Amino acid sequence: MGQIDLIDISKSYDKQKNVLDEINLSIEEGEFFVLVGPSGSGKSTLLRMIAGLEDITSGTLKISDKIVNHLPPKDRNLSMVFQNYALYPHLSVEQNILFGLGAKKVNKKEQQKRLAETAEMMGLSELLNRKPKELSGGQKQRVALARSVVSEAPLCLMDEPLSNLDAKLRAQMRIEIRRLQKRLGLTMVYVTHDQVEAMTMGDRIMVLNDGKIQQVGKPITLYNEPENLFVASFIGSPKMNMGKAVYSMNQNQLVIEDTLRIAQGPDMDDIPGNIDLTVGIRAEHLLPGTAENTTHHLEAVNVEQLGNETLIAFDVGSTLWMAKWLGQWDVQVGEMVPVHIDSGNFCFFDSNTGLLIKSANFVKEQEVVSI
Amino acid sequence: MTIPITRKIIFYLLLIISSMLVFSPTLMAFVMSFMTNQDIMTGSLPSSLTLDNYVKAFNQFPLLKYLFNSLVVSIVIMLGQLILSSLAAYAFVFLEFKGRDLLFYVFIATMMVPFEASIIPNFHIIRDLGWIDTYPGLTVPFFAMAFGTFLLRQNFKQIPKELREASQIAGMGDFKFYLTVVLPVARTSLVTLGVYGFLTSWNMYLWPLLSTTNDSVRTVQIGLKQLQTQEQLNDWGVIMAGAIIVVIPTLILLFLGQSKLQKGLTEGALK
Amino acid sequence: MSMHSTAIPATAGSQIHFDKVKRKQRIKNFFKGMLFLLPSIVLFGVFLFYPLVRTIYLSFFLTDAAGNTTVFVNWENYVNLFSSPVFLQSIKSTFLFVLYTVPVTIIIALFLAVIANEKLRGIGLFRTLYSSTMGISVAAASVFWLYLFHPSIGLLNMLLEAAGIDGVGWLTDPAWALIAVSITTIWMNLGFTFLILLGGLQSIDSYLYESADIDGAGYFYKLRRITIPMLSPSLFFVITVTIINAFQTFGQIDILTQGGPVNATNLIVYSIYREAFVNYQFGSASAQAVLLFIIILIMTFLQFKIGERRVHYQ
Amino acid sequence: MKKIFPIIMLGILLFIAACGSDSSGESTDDAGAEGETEAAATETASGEESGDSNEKQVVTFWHSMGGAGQEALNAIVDSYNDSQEEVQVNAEYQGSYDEALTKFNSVAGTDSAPTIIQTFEIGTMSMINSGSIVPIQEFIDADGYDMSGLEENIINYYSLDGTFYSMPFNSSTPVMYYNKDAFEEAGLDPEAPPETFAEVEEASKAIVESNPDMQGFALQAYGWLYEQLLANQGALLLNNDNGRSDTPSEIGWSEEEGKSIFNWVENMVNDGTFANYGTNGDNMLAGFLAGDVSMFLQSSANSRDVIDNAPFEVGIAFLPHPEGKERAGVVIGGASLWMIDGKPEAETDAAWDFMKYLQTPEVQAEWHVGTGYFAINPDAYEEQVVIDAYEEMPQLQVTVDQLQATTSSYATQGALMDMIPEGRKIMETALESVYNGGDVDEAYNTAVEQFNHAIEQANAARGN
Repeated sequence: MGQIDLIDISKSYDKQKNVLDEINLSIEEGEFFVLVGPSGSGKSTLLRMIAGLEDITSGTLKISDKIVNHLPPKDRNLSMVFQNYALYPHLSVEQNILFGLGAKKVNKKEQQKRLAETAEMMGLSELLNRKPKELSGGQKQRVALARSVVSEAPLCLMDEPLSNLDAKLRAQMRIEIRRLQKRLGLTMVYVTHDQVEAMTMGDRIMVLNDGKIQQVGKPITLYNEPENLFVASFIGSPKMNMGKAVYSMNQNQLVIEDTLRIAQGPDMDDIPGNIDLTVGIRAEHLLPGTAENTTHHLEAVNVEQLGNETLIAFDVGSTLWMAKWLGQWDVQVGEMVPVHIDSGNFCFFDSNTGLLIKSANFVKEQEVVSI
Repeated sequence: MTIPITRKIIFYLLLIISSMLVFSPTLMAFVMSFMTNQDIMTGSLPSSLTLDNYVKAFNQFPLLKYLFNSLVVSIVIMLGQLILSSLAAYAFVFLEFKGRDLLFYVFIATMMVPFEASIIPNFHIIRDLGWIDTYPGLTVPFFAMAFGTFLLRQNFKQIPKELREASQIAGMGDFKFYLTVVLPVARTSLVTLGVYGFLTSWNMYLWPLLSTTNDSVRTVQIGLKQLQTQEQLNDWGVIMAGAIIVVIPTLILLFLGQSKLQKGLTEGALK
Repeated sequence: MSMHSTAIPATAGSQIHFDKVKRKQRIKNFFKGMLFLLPSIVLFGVFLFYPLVRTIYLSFFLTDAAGNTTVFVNWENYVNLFSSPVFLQSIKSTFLFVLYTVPVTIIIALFLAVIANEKLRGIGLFRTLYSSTMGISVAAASVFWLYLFHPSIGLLNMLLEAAGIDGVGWLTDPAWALIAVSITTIWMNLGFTFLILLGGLQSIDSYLYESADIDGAGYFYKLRRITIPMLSPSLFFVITVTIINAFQTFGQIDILTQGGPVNATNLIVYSIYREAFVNYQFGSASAQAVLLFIIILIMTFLQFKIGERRVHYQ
Repeated sequence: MKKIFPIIMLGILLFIAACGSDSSGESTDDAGAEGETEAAATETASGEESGDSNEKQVVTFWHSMGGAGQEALNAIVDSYNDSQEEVQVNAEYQGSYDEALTKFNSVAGTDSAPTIIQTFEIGTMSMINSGSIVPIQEFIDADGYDMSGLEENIINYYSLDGTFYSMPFNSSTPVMYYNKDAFEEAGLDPEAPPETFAEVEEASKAIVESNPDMQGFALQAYGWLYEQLLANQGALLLNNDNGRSDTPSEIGWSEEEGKSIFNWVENMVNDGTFANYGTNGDNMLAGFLAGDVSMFLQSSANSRDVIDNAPFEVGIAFLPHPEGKERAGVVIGGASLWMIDGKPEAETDAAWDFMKYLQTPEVQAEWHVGTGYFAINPDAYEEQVVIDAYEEMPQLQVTVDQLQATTSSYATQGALMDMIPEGRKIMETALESVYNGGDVDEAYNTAVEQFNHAIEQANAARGN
């Protein structure tokens, strides 16, 4: 139970432009699947279509190999957690948790049993008689989760459940949700606009923009091998440094943003020279230059000390590039800083189509560390 | 924020003067209801205060019965309006179906039809239903209420859509959701509409007169009308006593429900 | 209410089938919506639309005293209305009445709301007093004012005379009667209008005023630049409601002036009442009712068209 | 909270269902009622059960008497109910005559219709046309009741083509009230009140001269008074003998007759001796009592009230008439009682018994003295209460004298047509416009035009 298949799913309102365009996707049983994208990308709509809260304009939706396009939400055997928690303000925590069981006419004894278990698991046992307005944000969040857990539905949908919490609490809840999902073996479809959340929580991530799938894959794949410019700039923080690049054939150089000149290395052999290119490099690959390997001097325009890391913004043509260096670096604004840029760390994109031409070599050299 | 003392004084002056102006007609009626006709006619200050006017008003008709009828009629209309308006508002907010918006505008348009303009056809309907001199005749025509539907619709719109969706996922039907979630959550606006509905029905005057022929279900406003004469000299003291009797229950209700009423009306008017 | 649909095996999912299900769903939704609206629709139908249709029908006929149609006269009732100085006068009076009552009611209520919005001790009492007129029925309020306007023993004329001014024929002088009725109406409407405007004021965020205070704005500057614009949704609402009410004024006319003197206060609704109840001209009364309905509809429409543009919704 | 709503819902539904099917169910739960409970309870179980000998026969009597009139009426009805065992009369107020008539027209023929309805004199033609009434003549004939004992001038109004349609009840005529004290002060003879229009004008001037705070004369803008002033000149209101020989097709007065009243008023307005109280009779009365005006015309029904409340000597005089015209007398005003068709015989018989009771000298004497309305039965004037009252207030006699001095003619018999209420309003508007300085010719001509148009409309509505 719990596998979801989306086949050519589209959504349009009033026969106008598609909000979602031919989505094909399979979500495995027991998987933590994250839908991520900027606001308006259609990710919530997709989730709500799975829930049965939105009509499917065309395409087929299967849950556990059954076509469910026509089924009302209650017959899809799923639970859902909403961004604003959707707690009933006039009901106590206990009544809120048992709301769905009451509606499904689960017998009282069973209700109490499940309530006790869930409340225990979520740490809500002390709060059962409170009203939602007497709860803190995190507590509300837990009640919403408890409501989902208590339903024992194998499929759980979450629509930006953490966006109303402060940063610290959010980090904590991420772990809790993740743990819960594993423990209960739930199939989770999780919507967020926060790529950090996506990266840290998802077994797999789908990046959605403008109603179209940008990329589906494991978080690390998306990070290392973004299939297009959108994914490249969307995933990762700070975002990938980008620049327009031009090949100067005769000089065997790559000119980025008219300022950075990089000697052609063996990595660039298979890059076609006759198209507009965009290159991208992760902040952690813009390395500090040592006496031996300094390739460029760049002007620092901003420095952020994070404690264990230092973020330095460099002026590169019309854009700013960020470098993330481990440790505390004493860099003054306006200083020309020596950096080391390895052309092997560049991702190459076709500026016109936005598609990846070649990902960074780095990935191939250093396999993801597995313990 | 602290208010400077001079400004405070100015505001108190303004408040007191305007409250005297606004309240003086009521106050005057109250005083007159204890005055003798002689004093009123000669325009003098009350030389003596008497309860005679009240005694007279109560003796002339079964005023207690009228008050009871008014209470029944107003409560029934109020409940009827609450139920019908909230059902309709629910449909306009939470249900999606073809022609919903058009229907809503039709509802709103009914606010424009003055009741007096269609009072005679309405009377004929009541007659044909055999509802003359009955509580249904006095109440049912007012159950459907565009203003109430409008007010509650504005209010229901504030209820997060997610509540509805959560209950859909939980498998709760519309009617049950309406009963167990929407009504309790929208309590304030229901109270508001209730007070408003009660006040307006209590104050109805032409319809109760027309749709009744005897005292069995008559309301207190008719009593007030009966105190005024057609061909003889008005007994102002008794009339004012009658008016005060009519007004007191609604004033009490208003005083008690004023803050809630204001809150609910604001929500209806603002959003 | 539940729909026991069995899940369809994956292989059988044809598009046509879904359309059918969807259509069924839509029909079901429609009926569900109708079910909720049914009580209202039925009652509106019986007590509002049917009478309205009947009114339109009657407006093309002459009737006997019992209201039965006798002669079909086509548009004659309407033609007669437009050539009747009495009816034209009553349209004029109605518009004048709206013009007198609506702005004044709102200005006074706004003033009361503004002063009652201060955080002062005992303000609750003042709010209650200001809203009190809402609890006073048309019949009672009219009786109060009938006495106040009394030419010989009325309080108003006694006060005027005490001040050495000649008394005014409040309800007998055509120049004054409409104003007198307007005063009564304004007083009656004050409570309701006040409550709504006060509520509107209270829902304005105080940080707006605080930031204006920092900018050094004066009391009246804040009133003009913050209060009024932020209040515009409430104002819009009360304007709409008072206009509609003004067009439908009946009770106070019936008790105070009965349309006189010289038809000065013969507002349309009262004119309809008189035509039907006194003259037994149900046809002509119906024609007036139809015209009134059209006028109110146009006014409201215009108001929404013009007004909505000026309203700042939050 | 969540439990309450379904219960309330259910309650409402049951309530509607219960009330809808059995409309008489409510009267049992009128816990708050006092005194009148049993009347109301028995009332709802109307006519149908008349066969039951233990039950009193219920007669429903619709009236439009508010205030003091209602008090007097209730007293009479109570005394009738106490006087015998068989009949229970329930007197029920129905709003103004207009409202009562509208209501009656709508319920005529249904169970809600009353047994007896009181209707004003100008509703006579509508009632005859309605077809829902039984002429009183039928009961007179069947019962052998002798009508000759009743006041002739009153009877005249309510019979048409020799058929007597309704039983007169509260009848009145207009008289001129004047302030004797003020007359004396102004050097006028309080025992010789002005008789003609010109004399009234002169007296008014004298009053104002002696007391600038007092106006001379007030004429309420009241169509009825205009009709009376016409009749007093011997003029008809409607053609075809005031509608008594054929359906009227236009007004019956001449321009000279009609305009004389307007001119008279205009003179006083110009003199500054006229007090304008508009259409409000109550205000005029109060003005008179407060000493703001010295003379006014009003129904004799007010005489009792006025005399009782006035802090000065009140004089009552005949209605004035223009110079060069004989005083023709007055038309009876007020209202009469109609028997409604389609009721069980026992019920109408009981109603007839009640009507006869109302005409007895004792009751009429009570009524006359209690209200100032006429006694329909002149024998009432011989009753001790009346004699005593006259002794105390000789002015009351004048109203009766005036009626009895009236010469019987079509003019004083009164006009019959169903558009008279509308006509009255037209004349009131015209009068008011003159009070407020409007041009007489214009006001008069507009009024006549509208009046004729109203007649035309009324005829057209009947398909003529």
